[in-house]
Amino acid sequence: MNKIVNDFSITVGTKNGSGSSTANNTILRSIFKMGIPVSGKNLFPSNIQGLPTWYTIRVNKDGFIARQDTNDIVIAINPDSFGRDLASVTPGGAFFYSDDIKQPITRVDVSIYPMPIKSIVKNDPNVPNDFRDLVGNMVYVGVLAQMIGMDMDTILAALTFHFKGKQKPIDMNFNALKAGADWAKTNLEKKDPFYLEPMNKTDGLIMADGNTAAAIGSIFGGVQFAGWYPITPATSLAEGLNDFLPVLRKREDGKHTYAVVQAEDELAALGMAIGAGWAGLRAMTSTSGPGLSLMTEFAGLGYYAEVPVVIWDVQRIGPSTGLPTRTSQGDLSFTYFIGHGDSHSIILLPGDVGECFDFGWQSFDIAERVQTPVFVLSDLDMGMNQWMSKPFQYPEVPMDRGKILYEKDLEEIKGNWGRYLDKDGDGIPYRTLPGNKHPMSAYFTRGTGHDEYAKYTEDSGAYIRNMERLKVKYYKAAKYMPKPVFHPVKGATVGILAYGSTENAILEAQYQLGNEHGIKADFMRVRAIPFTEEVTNFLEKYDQIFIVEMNRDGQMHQILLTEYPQFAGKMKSVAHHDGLPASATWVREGILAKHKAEGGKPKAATKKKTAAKPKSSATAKKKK
Amino acid sequence: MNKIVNDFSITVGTKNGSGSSTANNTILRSIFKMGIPVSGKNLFPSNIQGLPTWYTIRVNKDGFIARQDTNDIVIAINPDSFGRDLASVTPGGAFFYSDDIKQPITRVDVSIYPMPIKSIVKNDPNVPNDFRDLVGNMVYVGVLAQMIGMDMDTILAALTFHFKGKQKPIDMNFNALKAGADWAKTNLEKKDPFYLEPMNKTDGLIMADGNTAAAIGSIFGGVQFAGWYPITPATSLAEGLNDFLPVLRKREDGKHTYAVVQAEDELAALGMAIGAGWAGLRAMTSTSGPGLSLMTEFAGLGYYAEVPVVIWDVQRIGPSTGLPTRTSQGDLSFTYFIGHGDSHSIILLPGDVGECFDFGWQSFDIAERVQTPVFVLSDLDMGMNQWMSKPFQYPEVPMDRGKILYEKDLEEIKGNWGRYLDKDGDGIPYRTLPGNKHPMSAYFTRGTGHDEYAKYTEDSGAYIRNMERLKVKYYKAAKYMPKPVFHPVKGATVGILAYGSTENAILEAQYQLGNEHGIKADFMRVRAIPFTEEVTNFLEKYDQIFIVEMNRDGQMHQILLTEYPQFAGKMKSVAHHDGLPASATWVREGILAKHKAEGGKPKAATKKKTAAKPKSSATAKKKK
Amino acid sequence: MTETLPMAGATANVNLAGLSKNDYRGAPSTLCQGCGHNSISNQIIAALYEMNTVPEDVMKFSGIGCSSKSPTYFLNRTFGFNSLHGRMPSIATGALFGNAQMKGIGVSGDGDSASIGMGQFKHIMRRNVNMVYIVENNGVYGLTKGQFSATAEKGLQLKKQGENPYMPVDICMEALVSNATFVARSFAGNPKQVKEILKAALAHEGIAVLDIISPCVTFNNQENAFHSYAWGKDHEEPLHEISYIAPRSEIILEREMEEGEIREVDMHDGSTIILKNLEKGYDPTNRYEALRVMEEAQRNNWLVTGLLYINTTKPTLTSIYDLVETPLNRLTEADLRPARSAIDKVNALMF
Amino acid sequence: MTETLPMAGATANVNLAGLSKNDYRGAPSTLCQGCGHNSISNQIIAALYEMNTVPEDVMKFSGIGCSSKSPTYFLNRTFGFNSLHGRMPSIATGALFGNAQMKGIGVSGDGDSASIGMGQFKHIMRRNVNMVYIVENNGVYGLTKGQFSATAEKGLQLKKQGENPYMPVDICMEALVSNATFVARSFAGNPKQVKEILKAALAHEGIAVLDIISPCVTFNNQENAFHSYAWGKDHEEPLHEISYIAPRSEIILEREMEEGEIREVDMHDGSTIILKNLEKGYDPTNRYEALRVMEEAQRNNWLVTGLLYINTTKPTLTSIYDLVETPLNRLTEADLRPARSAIDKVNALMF
Ligand SMILES: Cc1ncc(C[n+]2csc(CCOP(=O)(O)OP(=O)(O)O)c2C)c(N)n1
Ligand SMILES: Cc1ncc(C[n+]2csc(CCOP(=O)(O)OP(=O)(O)O)c2C)c(N)n1
Ligand code: SF4
Ligand code: SF4
Ligand SMILES: [Mg+2]
Ligand SMILES: [Mg+2]
Repeated sequence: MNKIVNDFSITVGTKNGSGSSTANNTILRSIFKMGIPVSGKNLFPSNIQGLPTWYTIRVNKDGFIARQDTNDIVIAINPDSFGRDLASVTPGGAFFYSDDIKQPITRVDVSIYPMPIKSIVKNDPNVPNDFRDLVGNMVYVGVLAQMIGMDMDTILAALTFHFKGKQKPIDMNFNALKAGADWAKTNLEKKDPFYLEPMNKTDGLIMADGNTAAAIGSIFGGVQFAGWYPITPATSLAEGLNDFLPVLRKREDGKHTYAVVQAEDELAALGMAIGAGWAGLRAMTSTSGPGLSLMTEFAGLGYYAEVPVVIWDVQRIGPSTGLPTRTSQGDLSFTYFIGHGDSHSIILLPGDVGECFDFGWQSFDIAERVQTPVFVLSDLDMGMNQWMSKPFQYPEVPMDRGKILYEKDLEEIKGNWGRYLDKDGDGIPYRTLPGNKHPMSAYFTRGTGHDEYAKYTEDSGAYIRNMERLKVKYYKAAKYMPKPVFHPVKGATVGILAYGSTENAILEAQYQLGNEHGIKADFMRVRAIPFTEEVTNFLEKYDQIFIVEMNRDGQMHQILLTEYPQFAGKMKSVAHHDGLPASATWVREGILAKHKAEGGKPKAATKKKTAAKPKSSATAKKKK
Repeated sequence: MNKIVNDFSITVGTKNGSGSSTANNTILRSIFKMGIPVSGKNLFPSNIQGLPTWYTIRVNKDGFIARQDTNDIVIAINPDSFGRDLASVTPGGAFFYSDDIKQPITRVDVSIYPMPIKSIVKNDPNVPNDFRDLVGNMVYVGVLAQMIGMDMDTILAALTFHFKGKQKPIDMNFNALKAGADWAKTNLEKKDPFYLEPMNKTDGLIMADGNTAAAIGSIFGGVQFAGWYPITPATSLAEGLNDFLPVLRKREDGKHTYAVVQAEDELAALGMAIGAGWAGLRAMTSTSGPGLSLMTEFAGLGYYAEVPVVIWDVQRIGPSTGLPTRTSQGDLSFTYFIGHGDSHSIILLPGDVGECFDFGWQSFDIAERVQTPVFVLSDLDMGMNQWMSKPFQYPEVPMDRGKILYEKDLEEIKGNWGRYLDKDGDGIPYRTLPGNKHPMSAYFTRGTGHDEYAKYTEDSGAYIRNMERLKVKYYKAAKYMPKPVFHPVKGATVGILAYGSTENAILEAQYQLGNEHGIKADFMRVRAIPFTEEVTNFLEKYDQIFIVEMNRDGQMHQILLTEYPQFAGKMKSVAHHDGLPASATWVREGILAKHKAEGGKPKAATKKKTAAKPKSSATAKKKK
Repeated sequence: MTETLPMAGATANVNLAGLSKNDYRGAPSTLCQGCGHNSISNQIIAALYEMNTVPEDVMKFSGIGCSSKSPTYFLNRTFGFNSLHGRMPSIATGALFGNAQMKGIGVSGDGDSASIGMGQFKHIMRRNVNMVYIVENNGVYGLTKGQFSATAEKGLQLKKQGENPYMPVDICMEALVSNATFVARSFAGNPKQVKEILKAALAHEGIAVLDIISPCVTFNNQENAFHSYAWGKDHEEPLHEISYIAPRSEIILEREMEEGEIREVDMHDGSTIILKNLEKGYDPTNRYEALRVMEEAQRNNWLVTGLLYINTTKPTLTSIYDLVETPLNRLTEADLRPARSAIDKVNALMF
Repeated sequence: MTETLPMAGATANVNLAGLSKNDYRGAPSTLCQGCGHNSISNQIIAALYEMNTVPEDVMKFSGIGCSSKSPTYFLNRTFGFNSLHGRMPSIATGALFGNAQMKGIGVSGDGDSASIGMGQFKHIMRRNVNMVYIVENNGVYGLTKGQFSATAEKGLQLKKQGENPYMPVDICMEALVSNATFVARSFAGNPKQVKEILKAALAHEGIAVLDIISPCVTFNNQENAFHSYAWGKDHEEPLHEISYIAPRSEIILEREMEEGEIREVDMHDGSTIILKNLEKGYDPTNRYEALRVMEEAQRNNWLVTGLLYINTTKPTLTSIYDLVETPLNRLTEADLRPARSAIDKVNALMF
């Protein structure tokens, strides 16, 4: 049997609320610390305790760390999902299970490893009764570690990090883990082909989740006000602010330069943030779909009254309450058209954890520069899962507070200004902030019709002028948007356009399409709407562009159609909506299907792998 | 000077809350009763008392009754708008004003008629002090009547109708009117060319506003529950229900078959309607933009849980609060994409008051048949202004309650059903209603993920199946949609596609383009989304199609681009957003501009009018 | 002796409606072990069973939250609507017009009703909709993992949330001020009282608000959750990846409470609730008295339980509308569409 | 004698802030002649003038409605935000973080606060935001032409609306139950009292709720509006095209009220309001007393005016957050962006 080294997936099936996340994170982190590209995805139910939950890890030496559809190694701890879990192992794979589950083993094509978790824990006198289940999870980590060659030192490092150096829990957990490893060493015979071997491909990288990254990025952006309301999967973003603000914005005098307010609902959350943004604070809110729907009216006010505010939407799947713990890119067209009447939204589309950090601070610059709500669309996969990432980069540009007139500015121009006058021809007017002592500084903000001086008016001409200026402002704001990321390949004849968390899956699919199907595709990951000229040029260039996204209706495709009718004929929608983090399989198959439908003739899959592989995004970025 | 007969516009400038609407309606109705095609548009401020307000009447023998941009006759009663009003008269036009306004008359190119309104009223001993302003309005009606030849009998008929036959107010108002007429007869010399002459072009027609029509149509549709919250310009729709339900659904036993509930806000209004729709009632709500924005989350629930409900959006202009008393077609793309996640809305687009009635009842049939929220997008112009219309037509088809299983049905199939099973392949499942006594009838409705049996699930497969079925359902529902209205002309080479209240303006523009600019255009008025095959065929047919609408962003154009990318190249957006009812001028100029931009060469305007004029919509319909 | 025996055979297990307790059950609960909400579900099942209610004569409603999930776990044979967060009241209001003879049972949470749902909660009281409105009150957002709700007491400390600086919303006072016609408070750990109050509430015509304190054993457990293990504190998690739940037993009073009795109950988090039953002479028809008692309870930090207020004179919403006998959702075209002749009448009204 | 003369010249017309009354005015009102809201605007102008407040030290807020338009008609030199219907509280809450030294003045309507805005209204009370929250309470929706608001009294009859079947929302009771720290009621027709209460409210640190009965002369005028003309009734309009408004004078008490006094006031619609001033000995620091008085007033249909409750011990929202001295909106990058070194620290925390 050929060894398969650093190229497989592991899935652990447990019960929600059973405390397995420490165990699973330990696996993930240990592999990461072994220098091997890795990702972990938590597939959990919308429930607190007792329902099946899975954690799936992808190990890939080439840096392809999108979720893998197939499970090479499965660890089954939950009797309720045992059958499903066993069935899910790929032929030739490995199946570990807790031996107190007495259910038939129906597979002969996989390596079966029963684990006496309960008895190992019971035999440890240091584990109190209440903690047996919890610590029991460490036993399977130990068994797995032994069987695939996880390094004990990196495991200890992972646990030490996890428990912030607190010795008691570290010891208790590590002991259980070692007991598992020892037991396996003595009792199990390796029958499967999966091995880990140390590499150096994660050197200099960090591991973080997007919500934490977004929170920290926002702090480096100088966030001063956040109004929020709990909702999965956005909650940890606001909680991240609560965690890190006291650390990163600690002052000698113990006073605070910020306020995070848990509002009574999402209407109030955005309302407060708009109030704060209007008053000159860097203000934000974070939510997910249902909350975003509730923010609709306020979003329209923000657009029309031109109030800077940042709105994070950590997307989950579904219309209505949907599946609160599944990922998606399904809020795009809604966000783009949010609010009754004519309106346009600025949308940022981070593609990984590092960009969650970057857009955390950039979004404030854009919101204040353009004086409008900025929506940042992340998703559950990016927001809640741990991703490898280049380290967060300190903002290399100073804060851009946009066009604000203070007392001295007003004195200079003798108080002669109009809140909605387009002085500079870029559609962006000047604003003043409450507390400005200049007697001409004040104006009355409203969501009703107003003229250049913020006075109430129902005049048609004033209405049209204002709305046309807002349109000019929107399209001219493209210059402040993050540029798309371009992943070219040699000899590309078609294009792939995508956004957000699908990048890893698309890079892998791009590689497969090129090397196994003869379809050479350049890949552009769009990072903002309004679109920048790079997007126009990209669409111009190819005869076929596949617009790849995680939703039913091909929402980016829809928006591109409205903005680029001239390219309508060659843009093909590849959309998928299973709620799971993107995998290369559906991207590849989706593109192949559309390519074929268009009469494209992919080459027969070639088995030979070419030497020059594109680097995966995370590892590639490190070098920059 | 040539007489101009039955082809001019009249604008009255008064103060809001001064009671001039009785007077203006009397003018409108009298002209209507003289058999001359006429329309009246109220251009009023978002205020209760004291601000300038205008009422503009278009008289046109050919039935072109869209709002006219120019004012042939102006009546100025309000000192605050006197200057503006005087300036607005077309050269050669007529200017009547209340002679207590002492402001300079700066025009020599118009006929000037001062009217001693105050003194005439003061001299009438029958008018109590408090009523002088009110009744004074009748004096200008009398003066105008005398000067342009309004028929006194039809005026009396109009007043009798207005005051429901109550003699005192009829007499008081008619006396004032006659006093005005008498004074004018004695004291004014006719200098302007405008005359009315009786015709028979309004025989058999009625006059009504769209909100009342919608309310009455809903009653003929069997409405049982309406939840609503006051908002201009939708309020009178719900109030119409309150007015007409007791009349039209009166029962011997005095009991009620319906409930109209004023909710605490729009969230609750739609929530209640969805509750009622779910429980098997014909349920509706009515609102305008800001209310619609607040309904977003519930709209998504309605879509995903498949609850029949009708939502009227009487559109006003603007994002946010905007201009509450100005009209627009600006909520289209928002409604289409309403709610986070993937979703599709069924949208009905009535084009006139008669269709407000028709869609009033048809919307319930569609909502129950398709089991989904149905949005009906009217607008302020249609909803609140009086329009000529063919009489309301009794529904010629029985109610379609859609797929409901009662006790006996469940017995037949032995309780073997699933709420979300697609038995018929049309994507539409069967539903049961609370109160059904069959023990297998109950199900638990939810906005969370559910399987075919309405059970909670987070399974990807079930999620995708459900969402794909919803998509099938949506597109197959096209067959229940009202077909577009087609206005062809001979030898057309281009198409005009529009919707809603712009029809009159477009018919006039269509005529002008054909006869004065040599651009022969067929005109299709779309009445629903999802689009029916007639729309596809129409788009297929021409090299250029102008999509005409009253908003900034060309929202119908946007939607058509997403649905018909294959026609992207030939669809041209003609959009306008001044908040006023559509006029032929902007339609024509908009199309000419786009046509030119595309290299079209319109013929020089020909002055000669052709004999065969297309009938305007209202008069044309009468004959059907 | 034979006369005193229960009826023989299967009938022994059915109620007067001919139904067994199973006919009142729902799907197995997916809530945490020991969650107060489960205990309330059980009492709903028991109360309806004992009242011989036919499940098809009831509609059940909820918003979103752990509490709002619970209608899945009772009354399988009852139509139900698990609606949106905070929006149960409007859904129920509309739905109950469908058949005014049916009774509504709604289950909401403190976050669902007192935070996001405050507006709808207050307005359904005013309308006196004919339903039992249960707030399963645990002071936290269970389903989103333990943030403060608006009923959290001032000074409460929660993991990751810090200290709550606001005064709690008092569900009963809110209901009373909004002129609810039946207001009661109970404690999930006192199942007997919960059941009895439920029965009274079900019998009441109009809105019956039950504020039932229902401990969240998972997220209101910060302080002393691990207090028997010295290293418990060490186990705290900074990066919120863990949600460890020690299996817990439901908090149940060992002995039913007498009228007027005061008793202390230890919670899993180490805190103590002071339960106080209403006095014997207490007159629940006096709104002023009810306000007094609640104000007093708030000042003394007592959890006063029992029926606080009842008013049986106010009409329910559907009766205000004076509806036909036949349930509205059984009416047919003949009832609903005006006769053909009406169209001319209408056109005549149009000028 | 010369000593007692006022200062000579222009200074006679300015206050201690050196400002004239004009500096406190706004645009001309576009509300109806006689509308109670105008009279309140005038008292806001007068109160601030007399308190020597600098207009730039205040922020003004409103929702949507006739009442919510009124901030346009006072304090031209003050930053203001005319927000969304029912959403003034959240806007104000966020905005006042911008500069915690500034005072908020919010004007809302009964529809704005008690109907659509109930949730936000209740929650801003809990948070004790530092602002004066005025509800210009007329029992109707003025701007949308006369529908019932949630504060309309039970049994009120309005043109086209029929009879209101619900109990009114009592703004003061709601505020009190939500632990507002300053609760007062007044009557627009009693400008002296309005002004004095406004001054007290402006001086209060925290949320000060003023429920000011402010007659809508246009839409609360159904019954006897035309009562001096026999044919008045005939004039009613079925097709709602007309909105005729008889010019009306503001309703103003001729004489200030003594403490404890009861007085009847005739309204334009022919109805009568019974005004009752609080007793001399009334203790507004006793929340329980306040509840009692309000319950009593509700039972007797009295409009009790005066300062009902005050609590000066509770911290305001911004003080709970313990902010730096400098207004937050004057902080610069140096205050807001962590130092470059912090990034390594953060990355280290990330594993
Ligand atoms: C509009 C919206 N916002 C937020 C959420 C997320 N959410 C789900 S349950 C919940 C709180 C539930 O708390 P509570 O009502 O007290 O119920 P419990 O879980 O404590 O029983 C929240 C905020 C949501 N589902 N919808
Ligand atoms: C979301 C939304 N719904 C409805 C409206 C329409 N609207 C404007 S003002 C108003 C009622 C105002 O009543 P109130 O607050 O009592 O003020 P008043 O005019 O009586 O002073 C309504 C319903 C709106 N602007 N926004
Ligand atoms: S998290 Fe709390 S409220 Fe939710 S099920 Fe568990 S114990 Fe109950
Ligand atoms: S309608 Fe009523 S509330 Fe509005 S301005 Fe007129 S009197 Fe005042
Ligand atoms: Mg709770
Ligand atoms: Mg009001």
